[in-house]
Amino acid sequence: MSETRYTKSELMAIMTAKEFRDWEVAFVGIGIPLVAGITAKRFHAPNLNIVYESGCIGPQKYRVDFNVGDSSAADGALCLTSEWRVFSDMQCGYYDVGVLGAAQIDKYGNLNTTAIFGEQDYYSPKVRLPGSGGGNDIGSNIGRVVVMVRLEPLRFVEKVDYLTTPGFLDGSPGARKKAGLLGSGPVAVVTDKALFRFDPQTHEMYLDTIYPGVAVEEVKSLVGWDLKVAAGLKTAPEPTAEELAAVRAADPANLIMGGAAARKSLAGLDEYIEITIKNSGK
Amino acid sequence: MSETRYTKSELMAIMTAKEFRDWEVAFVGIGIPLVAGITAKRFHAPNLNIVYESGCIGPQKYRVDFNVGDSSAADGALCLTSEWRVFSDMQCGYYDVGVLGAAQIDKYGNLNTTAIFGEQDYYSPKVRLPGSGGGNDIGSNIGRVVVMVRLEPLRFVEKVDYLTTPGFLDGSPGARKKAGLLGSGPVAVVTDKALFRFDPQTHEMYLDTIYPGVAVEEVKSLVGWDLKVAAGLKTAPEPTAEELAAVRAADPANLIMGGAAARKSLAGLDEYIEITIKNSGK
Amino acid sequence: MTESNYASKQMTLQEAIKKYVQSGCSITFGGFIGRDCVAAAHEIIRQGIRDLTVIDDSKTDVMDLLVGAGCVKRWEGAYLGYGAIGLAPNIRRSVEKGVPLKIELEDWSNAGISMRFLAGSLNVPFMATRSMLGTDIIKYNERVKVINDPYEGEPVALVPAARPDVAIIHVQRADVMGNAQVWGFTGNDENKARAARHTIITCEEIVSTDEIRRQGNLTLIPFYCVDAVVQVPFGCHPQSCYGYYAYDVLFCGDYHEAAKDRDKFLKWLDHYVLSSEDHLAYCAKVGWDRLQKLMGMERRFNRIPG
Amino acid sequence: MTESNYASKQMTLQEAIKKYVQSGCSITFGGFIGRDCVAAAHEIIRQGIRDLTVIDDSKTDVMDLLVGAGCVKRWEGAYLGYGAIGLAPNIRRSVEKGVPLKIELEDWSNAGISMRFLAGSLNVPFMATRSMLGTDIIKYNERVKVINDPYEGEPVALVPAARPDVAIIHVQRADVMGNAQVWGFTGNDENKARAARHTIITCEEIVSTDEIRRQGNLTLIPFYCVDAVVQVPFGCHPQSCYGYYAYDVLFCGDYHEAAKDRDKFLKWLDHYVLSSEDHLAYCAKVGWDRLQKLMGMERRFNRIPG
Repeated sequence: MSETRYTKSELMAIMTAKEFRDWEVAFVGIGIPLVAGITAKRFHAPNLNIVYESGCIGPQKYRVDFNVGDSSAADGALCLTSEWRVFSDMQCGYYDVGVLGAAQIDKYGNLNTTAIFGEQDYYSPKVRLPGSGGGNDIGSNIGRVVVMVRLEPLRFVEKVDYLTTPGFLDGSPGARKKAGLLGSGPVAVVTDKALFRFDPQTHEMYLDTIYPGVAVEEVKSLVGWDLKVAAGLKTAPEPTAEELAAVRAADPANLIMGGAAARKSLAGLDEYIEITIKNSGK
Repeated sequence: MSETRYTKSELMAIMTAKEFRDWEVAFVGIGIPLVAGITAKRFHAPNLNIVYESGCIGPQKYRVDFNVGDSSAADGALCLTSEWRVFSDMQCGYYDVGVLGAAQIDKYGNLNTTAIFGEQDYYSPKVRLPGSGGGNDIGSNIGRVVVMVRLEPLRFVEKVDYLTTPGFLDGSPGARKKAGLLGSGPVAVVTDKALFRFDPQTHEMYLDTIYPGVAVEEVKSLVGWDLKVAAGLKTAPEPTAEELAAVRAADPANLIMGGAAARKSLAGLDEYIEITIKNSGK
Repeated sequence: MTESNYASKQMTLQEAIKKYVQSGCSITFGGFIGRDCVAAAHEIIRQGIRDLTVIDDSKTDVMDLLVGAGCVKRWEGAYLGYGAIGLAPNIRRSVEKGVPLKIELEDWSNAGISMRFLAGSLNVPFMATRSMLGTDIIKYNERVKVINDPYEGEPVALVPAARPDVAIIHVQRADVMGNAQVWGFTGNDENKARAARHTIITCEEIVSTDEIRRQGNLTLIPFYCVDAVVQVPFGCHPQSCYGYYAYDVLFCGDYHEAAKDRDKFLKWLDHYVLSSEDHLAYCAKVGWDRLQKLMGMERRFNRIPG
Repeated sequence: MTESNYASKQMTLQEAIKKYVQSGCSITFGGFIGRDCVAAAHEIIRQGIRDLTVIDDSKTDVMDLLVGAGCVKRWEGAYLGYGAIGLAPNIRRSVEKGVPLKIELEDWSNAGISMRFLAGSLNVPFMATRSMLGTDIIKYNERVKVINDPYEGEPVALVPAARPDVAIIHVQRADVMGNAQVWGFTGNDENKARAARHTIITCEEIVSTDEIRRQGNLTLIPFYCVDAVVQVPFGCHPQSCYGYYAYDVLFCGDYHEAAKDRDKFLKWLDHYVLSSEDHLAYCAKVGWDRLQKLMGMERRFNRIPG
């Protein structure tokens, strides 16, 4: 796996894109999940419709969004409505797939985006994270949930410090239904080294697909429990040139995938506007 | 009181109009209540805003409405929204005054618009009436409620067959609050012979204002309980020529005040359209 | 709720009613004495559908027809009357005399039933409301539950979510995906479309999806709530359709006069509905010139931009 | 809720904040990372208002400023982060280190807090939701009550109505009566305006009431919910205002970099807020040419008709 040909973020976007199906309605956060959604539309899911929590349904993307309430999230939308309505529509089961990030994930797919306690607790945490946002709602209500998280030390833990977003809770049979949850839980965890899925009986996360050049032992060493490996462990294909081009076209100024460094390399607002308009197809 | 100079309906509309105050928001049903609202706007309440239960807020009336969902109810409205929202806004206390009709009313101002039982009951009534519609909601939630009902035999009863819309319930102190109701209850009952109000202590309806030419005994004979009469019983002024002109201008084809008879006297659709457009000021 | 979102959900009115409206099902209609689904009600009568449970707010015109034609078993709703015009003749005959058959009634207030649709649209089991407290509505309707609010302890009424099998909503414009745009008041339509298991959109005009995208704020019902899209111009006559045609008050008056007598009603029904093959035939009987005049009148007052 | 509806509620931003936002009050802001009330937040900081309880959904930009400036005592909400850009520096310093002071946090999900505003707007004491069940949100937040639905017996969560003292909502257009029209997504704004005891509308443009009447379907907040109307062009910068100007991603990035360091943040705050007399002075510091460019960019993608 050559870090010079593509970045970890690009690889994650491409692997996530494969989880979308054509004609689905996807509830997608801004950032890499959106890049994944746009990429999917260029390949196998041209009729994928994206919904943002600010109230934008089915935008026709002319430019990249930086947050769900950026006016670009509304460009050419099929329906512009309210936050409470799209969350209610989610609760009605209208959204087929959702994509989530997390700071911590446990072996039953429960997520923490609220606080890393460290030596302390919820009230005085080591790191205060953003909180649930729409994450809990996606994990509670959407049919299929895809989690995107880097496979880094202390992220894959036996038990999350704070359970923000339900996966399979304690993993027991029917635990989600007993709690009153509607969606069927996480279906995939996409990382920068491997893709994980969940055992339909035990609801335990297992290694399903490994990326080219990554060793199983490396993956296991980064997971905080005794990780099971699929009998028919798959190896992901290398991203194609077309896939990489699609990912990069979805973020032409590289501000999402490149972050602060890319921002600094821009000459200024004029260059940003120029790049955006040139790539908007409008 | 000369029946040749004005009709009972016209008199009721004019008496009701006086209950509106300038700058109020009025939740008004179609028919005579609306004519009363339009009339009030020509005199002492030019800034009265009218709300219809279909979801129309503050229309600028170009033509008369025949029902709350007639597209004319939406002409030039300040806000076009939903039925559930205007009922919720009512529950928030945004509407100052509401006007209601009824088939039966009792001495505590409770209304029946559901069924006249006769010899039978709710399940097989003598007359099935329309039901609550928004009436119960107006009576439950709006600050001041004005009731319009003709003073005819069997309408003013000791106890309504079916309590559709709450007045002061059993009249006991705090009965409305105990039940969980928000509005302060009915303030006036406008009829074709007299105007009634409610005692602030006992909540019993009393005769407040009698119309010119009507005898107190006639009123008492039409009321099904021992009606109390205000110490300072007032006499209503005769409607002025200006008031009558305003009422008639609000219903130029006379279809609301005149009913089926007026409808038959029209030559046809062309004449109706011509009258409407000529009187619309548009 | 739709099982899948394909590119085109367009079909004929006959096909949509046949596919989604079965005898014995529960149903709700969009509009609010204006934007009523009159053409769809006619088609339900033509197809001989029976034993409907209608869950609705104030739906007199459609209900008086359906009850008179013997299609309805049960009504859960708030208002069946003609406002300024009078009581509903077929409703009265049914409830008072059992002609042609006696319908069951469950009374609600308009706010109460509106909250049932809101709950259904949110997929929550109930909603709280401050309406109906202290009245006989609650005495005769056991599904209104009065509880003490667990936060402040005050009495409040609960109403259960409405979950009709089908909603039929008439709108001004839709695309073939099912994105439905509405101008004027919106009644309870966005909630009915979401509360129902299946939603049929009838519309005055089918427009392109690009046209929908130009005014996304006016899309009241997005595609994913919709199963079928049917173009039915003048589908609300004699009711109004904001921006398209005015209320036909004289036609309604004539209907009301006829409906007072059972035989005259049956003749009216035969002439305008049963012996009219489809909505086009109904329009021809009403008269295209009459419809054009109503359209001209409405556009004088309300003209939809674009 | 307004005490009275007079013809003109127009005032300056200074007047509106002074009249309705007191130290110790609870407050919510409109928009959703876009259409944010940035100018109003600056004025709150300038007036030295303290001990605010902010009840909101995802309001990072405004909150990071207010918390850094020491105006906030308590937060009830769902999300405080910069999405793609990173965590919120002033929020972290406050919660982790108590700098400049430690704010109380009450965590909700976005759907959960949205239902609190919906309940507030309906004037009912609570709403049911299927979010937050089974998680630590409920463990640490006792105001989420899990009950068995009295109709079907299934578990469901209740959330209490939000009733902030003040809502500030920025919209594209309003008239002086307070009718506020919004294009683009609407967030929870129509519910916040109704849930709050007092509502301040800030807007890009004040238009005539006749202009409002031309597109009544776009009036999200009617006059009777509104106490004050303030014209504040570019009142959301560096956030976007749909149809008016685009998101200033580079300015936000610079803010985020500066805010990571307390001293640099205080310099930023002094330059752009404290030593700017009003929003006009802020705009001049940002640069009118920059604002015009953002306006030009937005109008290329979204142009509001009329």
